[in-house]
Amino acid sequence: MTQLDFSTTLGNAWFPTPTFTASGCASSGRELAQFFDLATIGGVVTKSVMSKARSGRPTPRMAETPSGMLNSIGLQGPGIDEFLAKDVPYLTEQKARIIVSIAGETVEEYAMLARKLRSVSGISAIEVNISCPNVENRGLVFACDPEASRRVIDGVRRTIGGELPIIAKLSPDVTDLVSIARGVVDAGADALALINTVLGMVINLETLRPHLGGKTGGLSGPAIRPIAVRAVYQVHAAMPQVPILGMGGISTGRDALEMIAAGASGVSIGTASFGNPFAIVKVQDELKQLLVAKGFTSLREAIGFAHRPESE
Amino acid sequence: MTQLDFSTTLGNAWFPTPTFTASGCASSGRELAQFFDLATIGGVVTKSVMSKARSGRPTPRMAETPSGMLNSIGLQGPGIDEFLAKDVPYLTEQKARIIVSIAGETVEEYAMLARKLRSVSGISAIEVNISCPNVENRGLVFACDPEASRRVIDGVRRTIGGELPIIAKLSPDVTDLVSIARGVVDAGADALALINTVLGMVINLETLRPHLGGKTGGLSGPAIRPIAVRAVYQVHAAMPQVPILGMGGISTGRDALEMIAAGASGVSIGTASFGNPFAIVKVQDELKQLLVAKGFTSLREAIGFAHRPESE
Amino acid sequence: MALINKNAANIFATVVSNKRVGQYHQLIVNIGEQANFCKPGNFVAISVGGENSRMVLRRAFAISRVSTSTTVGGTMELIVAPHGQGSRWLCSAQEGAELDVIVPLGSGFGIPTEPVHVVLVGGGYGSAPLFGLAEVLNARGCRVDMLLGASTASKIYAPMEGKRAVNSLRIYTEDGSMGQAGRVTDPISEMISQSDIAVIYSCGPMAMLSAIDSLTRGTDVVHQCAVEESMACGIGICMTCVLPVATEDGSIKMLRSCIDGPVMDGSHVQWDKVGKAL
Amino acid sequence: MALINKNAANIFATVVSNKRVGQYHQLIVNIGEQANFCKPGNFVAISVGGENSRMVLRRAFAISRVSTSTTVGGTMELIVAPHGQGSRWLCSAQEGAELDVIVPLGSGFGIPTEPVHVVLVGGGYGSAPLFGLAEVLNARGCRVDMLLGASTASKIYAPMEGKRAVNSLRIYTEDGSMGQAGRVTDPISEMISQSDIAVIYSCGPMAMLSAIDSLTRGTDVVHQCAVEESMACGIGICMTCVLPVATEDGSIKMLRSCIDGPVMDGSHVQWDKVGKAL
Ligand SMILES: Cc1cc2nc3c(=O)[nH]c(=O)nc-3n(C[C@H](O)[C@H](O)[C@H](O)COP(=O)(O)OP(=O)(O)OC[C@H]3O[C@@H](n4cnc5c(N)ncnc54)[C@H](O)[C@@H]3O)c2cc1C
Ligand SMILES: Cc1cc2nc3c(=O)[nH]c(=O)nc-3n(C[C@H](O)[C@H](O)[C@H](O)COP(=O)(O)OP(=O)(O)OC[C@H]3O[C@@H](n4cnc5c(N)ncnc54)[C@H](O)[C@@H]3O)c2cc1C
Ligand SMILES: Cc1cc2nc3c(=O)[nH]c(=O)nc-3n(C[C@H](O)[C@H](O)[C@H](O)COP(=O)(O)O)c2cc1C
Ligand SMILES: Cc1cc2nc3c(=O)[nH]c(=O)nc-3n(C[C@H](O)[C@H](O)[C@H](O)COP(=O)(O)O)c2cc1C
Ligand code: FES
Ligand code: FES
Repeated sequence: MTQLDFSTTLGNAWFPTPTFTASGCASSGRELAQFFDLATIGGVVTKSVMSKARSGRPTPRMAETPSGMLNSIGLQGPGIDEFLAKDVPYLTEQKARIIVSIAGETVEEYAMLARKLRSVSGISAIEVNISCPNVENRGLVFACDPEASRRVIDGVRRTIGGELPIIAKLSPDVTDLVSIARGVVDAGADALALINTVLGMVINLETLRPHLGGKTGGLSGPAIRPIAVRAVYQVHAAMPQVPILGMGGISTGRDALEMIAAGASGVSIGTASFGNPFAIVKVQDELKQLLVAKGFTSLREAIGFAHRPESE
Repeated sequence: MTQLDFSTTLGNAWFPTPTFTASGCASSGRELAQFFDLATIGGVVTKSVMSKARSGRPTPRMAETPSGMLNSIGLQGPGIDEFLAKDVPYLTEQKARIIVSIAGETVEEYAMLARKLRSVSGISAIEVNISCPNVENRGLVFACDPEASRRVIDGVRRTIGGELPIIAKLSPDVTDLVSIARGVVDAGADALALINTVLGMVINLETLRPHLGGKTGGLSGPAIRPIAVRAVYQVHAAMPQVPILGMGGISTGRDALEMIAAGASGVSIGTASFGNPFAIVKVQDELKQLLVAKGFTSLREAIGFAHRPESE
Repeated sequence: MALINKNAANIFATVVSNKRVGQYHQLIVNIGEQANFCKPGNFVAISVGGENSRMVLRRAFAISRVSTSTTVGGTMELIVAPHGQGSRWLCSAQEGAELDVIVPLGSGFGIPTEPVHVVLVGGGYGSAPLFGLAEVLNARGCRVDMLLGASTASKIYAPMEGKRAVNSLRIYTEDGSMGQAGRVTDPISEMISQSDIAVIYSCGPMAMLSAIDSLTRGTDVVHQCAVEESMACGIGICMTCVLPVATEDGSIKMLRSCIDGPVMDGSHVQWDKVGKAL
Repeated sequence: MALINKNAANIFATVVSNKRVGQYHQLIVNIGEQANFCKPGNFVAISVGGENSRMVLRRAFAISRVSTSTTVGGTMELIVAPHGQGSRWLCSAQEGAELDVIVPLGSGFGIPTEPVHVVLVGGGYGSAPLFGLAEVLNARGCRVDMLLGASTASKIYAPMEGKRAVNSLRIYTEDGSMGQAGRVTDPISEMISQSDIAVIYSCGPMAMLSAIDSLTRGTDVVHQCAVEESMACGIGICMTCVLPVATEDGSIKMLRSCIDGPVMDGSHVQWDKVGKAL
């Protein structure tokens, strides 16, 4: 096997491999440690943490759909303080690289979370999940509103200072993804995470009512991969200099390569881990082999390859 | 089997059954006539016709995806004059109920198409496919722009007069589907068709370039069903009085019932016909049986059932 | 070293046999060494639909019994009800077929250290894990009474050999087609008041578990129940399978039934809050 | 009465046998009465992946030969290359398996009314439909020369019994592992100039068909080729499988290769415009 430089960067954060967990799909990391060494993957993206403990949405919280699933977890979690006291030390001890995902209901909550994270050591980057309802604006999801998205990232950027890279995680459920991406980059995001789940619904055939406790849920898994690849391609075309953490239905090395060729600098694996706890390791191994087989000497050369003219 | 009233209405058009072909997925109808009698289904929605003949997008025009497919046909077709001369007479002769789908690149093109259809007999309704690039506005898709959507429907309504029902077909690729739906209803749409395909992309692993000739394509099939059900549910919740032709990934009677419970008055079957030419007949039969098994005496009772409080 | 999912391994396991029993299928699956780690109450998570499957999630099944002394290596028994696409696919698995299994998962039933009097209550295929449990309890010298219920006879799973480890077995069907007509919960109150029952072990539909909880409330009887919630991952990473449970500090938390369960203390589960927002 | 897809039926057809031949699989499938309607050049569309498949589209395969006099009823032969998931699934189909097939579809090769001299050119599995065609032409008294090519020996499909109907057979492989080293198109120019060839029938990769077109251009030789474009439906309703073809009025139209093909007049296909916007 020829030498392959498999490393990647998101903002100023360096990672030895480009394969990450997806937020909300690896819990605190402990649960996966029985299956593989957390230090061997690119990094763990933690589930989105909020300021206070949350119990989330009522059950049922999931419905399987063709080649995908809906979830309506509703950001159940321990709150930032317990998270910092328990989860970060555990991951640090495992020598895992950590990307902390934060979520809030107000611009101020995001800034407050950033403030708490500012001085914590061992964190590689912050992923800002802006697919949350904005309580200050009729529950309209931040990520669906260019101005609100911008303000969240601006608040986090000001609070956190210049060190820690900020990855803004966007929703595909918008008319003009590129303009939202531009807005958050202008506001200080160093990288983008694309895509969060797509809003969906399943009707229960017994009750003939929405199946999920939360009625609607987020669609994930292979079903949405073409949407995710398109989103990454569109945004990379518009802003080739901005690194993208690509996700949505990745479960093989081929899927990861598609995403990287479309413009992603790294990939997160979510739903695939539910079906196969080793999914991330598998994607990582397969991707490495594929890159070598295609004659790449570094991951970097493959990023955005699909945008080059065919003649090359 | 108890007596079931399986009929439905879209605006003032009446149909004996609620199962239709989806535009662009049944060509002129002739191709399916070998498999079933076109008069036995609710109706044939013709492929979107434009003012002039069009040769469409370069090949490859399709890519299979998990539980779905992408297409980039680019509205290949004969143009309205040949369509009226050949396809409408054929379908009329078959005693099929006809919903003509029209598409244009300018507001004026839609109005012109409506003018040509106004006096044609044997047409039950017009479906206005507004998921087309608006050449007068930077190629921005009409359906993604509330104002442009409204103007198209307004133009068609004024031209066609009050008789023929107008069904506005919307794209799910928008931030606020309900506001677009409201706009076209205010402008004179009698019914809505939900959903058109979702924008997606597949990268070819050999060339590492976009697989489709048109680069991006429209995602259809079971993969998008949860998105379609959500769209129908949202719009029906906001405007329960407006009939909806629901579509997106329907391939069984159960899928159709989901859509109807979410708020659809009828369903179109697209991609499923590619895998099974009898798909519409199958959906129709299964839906009928399911409705009877659940104790409904009319389709009408089931429309929007999912919105009723659980206690009922 | 991992504490959660300890001993769980992802293996390819061969189907040794697949027999239809009433409305269920009894599958014997060779899980080799992993059989040594399985305890009554544990479950497995199985990929369904084969290579080109559109079903992306595993399906959970209780381990009915394990055997470590078979000629083919360690085996486990599953009792599978053909419910939807995934379980039907599993019911059609032929001898020799390979299954992608994660085994074992979840908590096990707590076993009393003293030879006390226990009652095992099973609803439908919920009886499956109770026979393996009965053997362990029986070996501890416990008096084991078993109550099985279902809507109809073909949904009662009660194998001959399983009965050896129980002191008594009563069957209830709602349509009266087997045993007594009625519900499996009917006799419980009387049993509690008339004897010295220390523990009730239960497995079956949530409504049954909740009913048993009402009957044991205010008594000294411990209720250990194996719950069944929709699970996307089975290993604790998705948060879909949660139940409202009272924790030590008195607060109610949404606990994951895949790793904090499926066996839970019935009196801690907040049955009236299941399916509601906290 | 339908004119398009005439005679096509959707049937469940049993796999009679599945043999590996080089890198291909030869499948014999019982299609009963439908065998009577199959003509050389027609194809079939098969559902792949089974009941829970995430593959929503059928796969197209040329009918290699049909036999209406077998003991099991009418059968058809398919030569399948394991390419991606769908064709691999088909290659793994066991004897007795049921396939969901639409048969027959598409246009057939035009058969000359006179006993003329013809050349049949096949690339890879493209040789499959040529043997059935050779039998028909041979019966008409035609002189049938066959040229088969592939990258390597294991991709040459040339069954013994198929050779009976041809007057000559030459094989070309790019790596020289069978027959002559070179391309199947190499000898064509010379053959055209040195003899009275009336028709070339071809089936194989698009690049091969296009090359033959160049060689026949300006000659009197008719070129009937079976094209291969990605097909979503196979029955004319999706417009994915189009090719730019010159029509009678001189205009170029995007014609569907599933119903206006797969057999087309090579000189009408606008090879330089394939994959481009018109
Ligand atoms: C801990 C545990 C132990 C179980 N033990 C057994 C057993 O021993 N025997 C047995 O027959 N069944 C058992 N079940 C139920 C079994 O998991 C479901 O019947 C099965 O998942 C249904 O899948 P399906 O594809 O057939 O149905 P579908 O309804 O098509 O499934 C769709 C989705 O919903 C989930 N789902 C549907 N029903 C259930 C359910 N009742 N419980 C959990 N998830 C569900 C599926 O996992 C799947 O993700 C157990 C479930 C759990 C959680
Ligand atoms: C008229 C016709 C006749 C054919 N005859 C034969 C034959 O006799 N033997 C044989 O081995 N193959 C034949 N093919 C090619 C065969 O259809 C493809 O190899 C097969 O569809 C690949 O499917 P897959 O799932 O294995 O590959 P994938 O690449 O996973 O398929 C993905 C999608 O692309 C389509 N696709 C991929 N490759 C092709 C291709 N070469 N042609 C058309 N569609 C493709 C598939 O149908 C599917 O929808 C024929 C194709 C056509 C159109
Ligand atoms: C059960 C579940 C929980 C999730 N929770 C979060 C979350 O807390 N924060 C977040 O940003 N994204 C969350 N996501 C979205 C994923 O991180 C990811 O963007 C999406 O699922 C697409 O990737 P996939 O198809 O690989 O799962 C969640 C997804 C799932 C399925
Ligand atoms: C090949 C193809 C062509 C289509 N052409 C049109 C079209 O011409 N006009 C239109 O309004 N929708 C068109 N559609 C969209 C369908 O009518 C339908 O809205 C969509 O495919 C979702 O339904 P389905 O999942 O059942 O296919 C097309 C879809 C496909 C797959
Ligand atoms: S099933 Fe995923 S956390 Fe329990
Ligand atoms: S494959 Fe659908 S039109 Fe030819």
